[in-house]
Amino acid sequence: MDVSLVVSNLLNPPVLFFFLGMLAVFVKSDLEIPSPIPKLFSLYLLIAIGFRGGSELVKSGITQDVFLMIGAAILMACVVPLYTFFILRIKLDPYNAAAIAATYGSISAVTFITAGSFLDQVGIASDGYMVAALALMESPAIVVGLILVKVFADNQDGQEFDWGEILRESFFNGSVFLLVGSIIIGILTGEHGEEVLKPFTQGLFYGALTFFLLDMGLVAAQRIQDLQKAGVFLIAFAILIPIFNAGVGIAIAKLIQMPQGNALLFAVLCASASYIAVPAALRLTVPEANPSLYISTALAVTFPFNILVGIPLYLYGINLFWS
Amino acid sequence: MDVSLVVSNLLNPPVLFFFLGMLAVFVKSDLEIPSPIPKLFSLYLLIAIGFRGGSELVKSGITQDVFLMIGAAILMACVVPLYTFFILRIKLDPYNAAAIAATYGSISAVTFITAGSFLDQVGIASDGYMVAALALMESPAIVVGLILVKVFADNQDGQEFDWGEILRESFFNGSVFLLVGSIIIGILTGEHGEEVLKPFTQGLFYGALTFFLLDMGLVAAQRIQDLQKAGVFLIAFAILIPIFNAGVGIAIAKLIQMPQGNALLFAVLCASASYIAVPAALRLTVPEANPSLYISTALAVTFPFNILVGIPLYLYGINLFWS
Amino acid sequence: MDVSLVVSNLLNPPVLFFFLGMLAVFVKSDLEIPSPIPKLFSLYLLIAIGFRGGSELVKSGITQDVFLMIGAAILMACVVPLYTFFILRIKLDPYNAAAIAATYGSISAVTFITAGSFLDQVGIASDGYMVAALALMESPAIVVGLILVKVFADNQDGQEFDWGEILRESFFNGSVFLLVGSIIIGILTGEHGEEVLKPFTQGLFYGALTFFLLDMGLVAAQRIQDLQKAGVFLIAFAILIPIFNAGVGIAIAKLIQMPQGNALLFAVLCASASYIAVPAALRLTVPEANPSLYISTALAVTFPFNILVGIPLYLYGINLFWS
Amino acid sequence: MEVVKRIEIMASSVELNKILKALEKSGVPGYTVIRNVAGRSVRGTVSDDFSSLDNVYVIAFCSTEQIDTVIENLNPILNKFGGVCFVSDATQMNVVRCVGS
Amino acid sequence: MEVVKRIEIMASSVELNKILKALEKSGVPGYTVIRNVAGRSVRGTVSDDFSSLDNVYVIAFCSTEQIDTVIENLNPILNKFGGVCFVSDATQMNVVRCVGS
Amino acid sequence: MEVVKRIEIMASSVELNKILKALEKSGVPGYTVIRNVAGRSVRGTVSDDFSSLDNVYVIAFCSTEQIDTVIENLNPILNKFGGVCFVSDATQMNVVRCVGS
Ligand SMILES: Nc1ncnc2c1ncn2[C@@H]1O[C@H](COP(=O)(O)O)[C@@H](O)[C@H]1O
Ligand SMILES: Nc1ncnc2c1ncn2[C@@H]1O[C@H](COP(=O)(O)O)[C@@H](O)[C@H]1O
Ligand SMILES: Nc1ncnc2c1ncn2[C@@H]1O[C@H](COP(=O)(O)O)[C@@H](O)[C@H]1O
Ligand code: NA
Ligand code: NA
Ligand code: NA
Repeated sequence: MDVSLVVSNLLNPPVLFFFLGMLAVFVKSDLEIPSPIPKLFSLYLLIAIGFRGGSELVKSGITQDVFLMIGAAILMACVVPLYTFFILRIKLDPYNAAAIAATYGSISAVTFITAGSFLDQVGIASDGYMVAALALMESPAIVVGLILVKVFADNQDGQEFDWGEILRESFFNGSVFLLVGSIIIGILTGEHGEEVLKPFTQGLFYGALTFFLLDMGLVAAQRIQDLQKAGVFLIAFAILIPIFNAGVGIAIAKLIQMPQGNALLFAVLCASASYIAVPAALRLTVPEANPSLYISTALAVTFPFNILVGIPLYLYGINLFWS
Repeated sequence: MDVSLVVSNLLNPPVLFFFLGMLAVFVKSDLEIPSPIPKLFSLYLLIAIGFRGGSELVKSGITQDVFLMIGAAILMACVVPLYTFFILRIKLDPYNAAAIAATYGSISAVTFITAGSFLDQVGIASDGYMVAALALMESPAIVVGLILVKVFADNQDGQEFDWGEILRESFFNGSVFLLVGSIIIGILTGEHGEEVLKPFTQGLFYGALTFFLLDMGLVAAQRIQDLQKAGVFLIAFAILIPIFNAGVGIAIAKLIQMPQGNALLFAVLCASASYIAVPAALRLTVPEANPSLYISTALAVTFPFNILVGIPLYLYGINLFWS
Repeated sequence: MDVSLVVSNLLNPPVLFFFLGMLAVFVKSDLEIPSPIPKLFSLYLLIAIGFRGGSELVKSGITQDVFLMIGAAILMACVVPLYTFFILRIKLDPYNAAAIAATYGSISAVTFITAGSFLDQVGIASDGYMVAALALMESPAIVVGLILVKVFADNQDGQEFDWGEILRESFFNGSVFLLVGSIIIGILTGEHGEEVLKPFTQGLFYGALTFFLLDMGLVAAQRIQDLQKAGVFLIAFAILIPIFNAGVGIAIAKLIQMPQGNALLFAVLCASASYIAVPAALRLTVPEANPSLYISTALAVTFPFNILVGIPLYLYGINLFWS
Repeated sequence: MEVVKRIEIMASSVELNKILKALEKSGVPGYTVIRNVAGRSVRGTVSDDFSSLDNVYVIAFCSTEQIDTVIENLNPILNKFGGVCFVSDATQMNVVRCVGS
Repeated sequence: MEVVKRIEIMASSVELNKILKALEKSGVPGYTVIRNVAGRSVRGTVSDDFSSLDNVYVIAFCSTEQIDTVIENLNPILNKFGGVCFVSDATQMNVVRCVGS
Repeated sequence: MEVVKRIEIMASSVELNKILKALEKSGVPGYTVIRNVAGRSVRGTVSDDFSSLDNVYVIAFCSTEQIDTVIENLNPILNKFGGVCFVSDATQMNVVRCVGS
């Protein structure tokens, strides 16, 4: 694997600040980013990425490429939780298996954004419309996960899901709603809107990402102690499945002839797992599953793995295939 | 009415984010902007608008136009609560009538700022010194409102107002103080200061407005359920009085020959109602009035009405008169 | 003393906002900047100043000048608490004397940043690597202060310090850790990193400083009432010792031939006292000392004194010596 | 001074809506909600890092007669989604409000 | 362990200064203030949207003798501006502080 | 409904780690932490301006048997670094959790 890719990835300020955050926890520094500051930056990132994606969707138009990409995105969001569920059933009860499967079927916006900043760094272009895949891949996995629970868990108390609530939690949760809303506003306001918000959505972008990754480093490192409960099986899962999912994503990307930059973003979406929106929805809909399992694997293993190793690794794979 | 004006207003990102916030509440999304993030943006907007206003006041100097504008502003701030009080007395007791009258006599800084961004959008110039009117129109209505209470409410418990406290609440409340302070600092530091703070006060301006309006949308929509208590009379009041006040403002603006951009800003100040500073002061000084009446009319009816319909409507009126 | 220097310093927006904050407390305005907004800006300032310092250290390289400067910084950080301790012992018990000595041996990052903005204003260059002195001077004074307690206080309960905890509190406390981390990241990512974060770390810099000083004004003014407890001796100390320390700093700067801009920054580091990191560490390590003494002198006397009078005064002294 | 019961609930913030609905259904005359609290139970630390998963602390004072209904309504929620509930005694200061209502 | 009274006050944040002054006038040995709490009473929800209108939650422990004075001083404020006050029993852990004072 | 003890601690936030360790050592089944509280004791106002120096408010419910151990473990901390601790009576609602653990 090309060492220069790893180095390029590492010498990105946001990624280094992620490390710094982890280090702060390991050396027991009292550094902290009190809430709701991280929430401010996560709202900002969703607005900025959505709005820019919308503006660029207007420029590119809804071409055949966009359609193919959207199809691929929805396919992967539905299929990933299915096969991961059966892998997880080897060791876990249906509730926890379905919850973790949903987590890995969904995506992490910050991993996506970090991959975008990595592409900037190494000078590979990508299309703004890829943000549509980000928006489309967040929710379906929750619904698939719940169907898995319904089918495979013996419903002791004979309770029915409140599907209205579930669909609302899946498709109208804060992050999905804000991201989709920002995309639409980006489309509606077009070039003029882009102009007006440029210093905000573009100027501050890497700064906000830096701040947010610093906090993610703190949080991920704090979660590491939860990994004892997860055990070796889950930790291996949390590293190997992203690589596998990225591989499937890359194969599909090759099939529908995505350009390399887009292929990396798509692979990263497949490889990443949700640690905000999906866990919040699962707490309410699958209370039988243990949150520390699905949050700590997604946050303390898969997220750092993707940020530090996964992104350059997937690009290395793409470079091999595409050349 | 010119459709293109309405469309221009709507296709402004901040206005669309206001809508998005309202929509989030209607579809029961869990999107929220936790406090004190909205407070951060409201402090920012006051500093930025005040500071820019001060810088531009230095450039324009205190001309006769500025003097006339200031006179008009103070006049409207004192007269509006008087006539609205008597209209409100048709249905309400003196306490609530005076409180609502004070709310409508005062102004909403965010409505003013949104009108400014609308003028940018449609390419009409306005003078930075109009921010002085913003600063001067916030407080007098509170004092007028309290005088109305004193004169018209039978003071059962024979208590006296603590006028020291009232004047402090009116003229030194956080928003007035910060706005006036920023104007003065803008004047004192002049061009050099403007240069130094430019990326902050100008670059981020629309972004902060966007964020703040998103939150305002959430809050306004949450307040809509309070409107039941307000009843049809108050809801009609909250739409018709702004139009009437804007009309009076436009007439005065024509009289003293304000340019069109300034006239719109002045009309918007007359039409808008306070939902932060004045309610806070009224809670302490007229505790007999029901906060949900004066807050929800100002916030859930008048504010959205002005943002969505009022601003282009008033400009349409101005265009008619001025041409 | 050159009046134009004082005026230049005063007409700096951040300094004027500090005044505005103090004024808000004096006129009993309800203006407040709710936590954790000030924390957001203090984290930002540490990241921005550290990152820029690191980028510039790469450009300048570790020259002999840098080495001399670092030596001078560590020397002053160790010596200042020693002599101030004996001065303070005239009136105070060993615990309070050591705590205050540690406070004055350490530094205030915001005073340093304000001095930097003053140099910008008057057009005098300074080297980015001076931020290394900032980072190095924060911690040693805490350790020196604790050694003073150990040697001079009769240890009634025969307890031993937990040196592990003390060193962690000193060298890994949040501000030191983030500042040093940001410097290192600045060094590692070099020019590319600087480019990417420029709109964030440079564009927003003065705005964030403005906001933070507004809050500092509020806080400092609130602390003024604590000064009664401090008494005349401590208040005189809090004004005279900074001047003396700055004098020593200027002499050393002259000796090692620092350029004027760097000399001012160094003098300001010597003159300033810590009101965040050191007090937090002292609360745990010298609980016998009274926090309101060491916080209020550093925050309500020395900080405003340096911001308003000290910075131009020290530059005046430097101009005398260097010309 | 009237004798009342003090109900304290600590739970994950995702349950807040359900808890408040249960309280309202039980007819409690009011409640106070503190957000962003951190906590730990035998079941593990809930850190206050991600606002969607932190805890809330709800306090409600109600009459002694209402307490059984309240517990009945809260029980299924806390059983299903986690959280704890404690009850203690208090007296209420009589207030004759003149404030707008 | 000393027997004390626990006073809890929930009210609009605009009243905070008045409440604290009343507590200090009554000679309570200390108090704790939690800001930014949301709440609801029969009189309507106070959402935590605008910091100038949200609620505060004040806790003060005082001696049993002081409680009447405290209530006397709080009464006019809560009557006029709204808010509720509850009293309960507690015991205080004896602390002999060495901390700087 | 089980009889339990309610422990409330108000102290400077720098002590939080030590307090929580003492609680865990004493075997309390859980605790809740509210940060960013302001407070005042006879020793002076602690304003909530600098997050490193503001107060925390910790609530823990434990069994009546544990209370002595808890106080024993808290005593040296509060004596050295300041802070107050109050104990009162409460009953716990029985919860049979199905939630993931
Ligand atoms: N004994 C206790 N005392 C105080 N708070 C508790 C106690 N047990 C649980 N909690 C709080 O309730 C939350 C949820 O508890 P659980 O559902 O048991 O995880 C915890 O995170 C704590 O904040
Ligand atoms: N029974 C209650 N239990 C807990 N909190 C209450 C209760 N009643 C009122 N409150 C709190 O006190 C605030 C003010 O009450 P009020 O003045 O009655 O509107 C409410 O917003 C609640 O936060
Ligand atoms: N009597 C009291 N009632 C409520 N809170 C108190 C009381 N005494 C002290 N506190 C809280 O405990 C904190 C620390 O107390 P101290 O260590 O005595 O300064 C204070 O800042 C208050 O928040
Ligand atoms: Na995925
Ligand atoms: Na008005
Ligand atoms: Na110093």
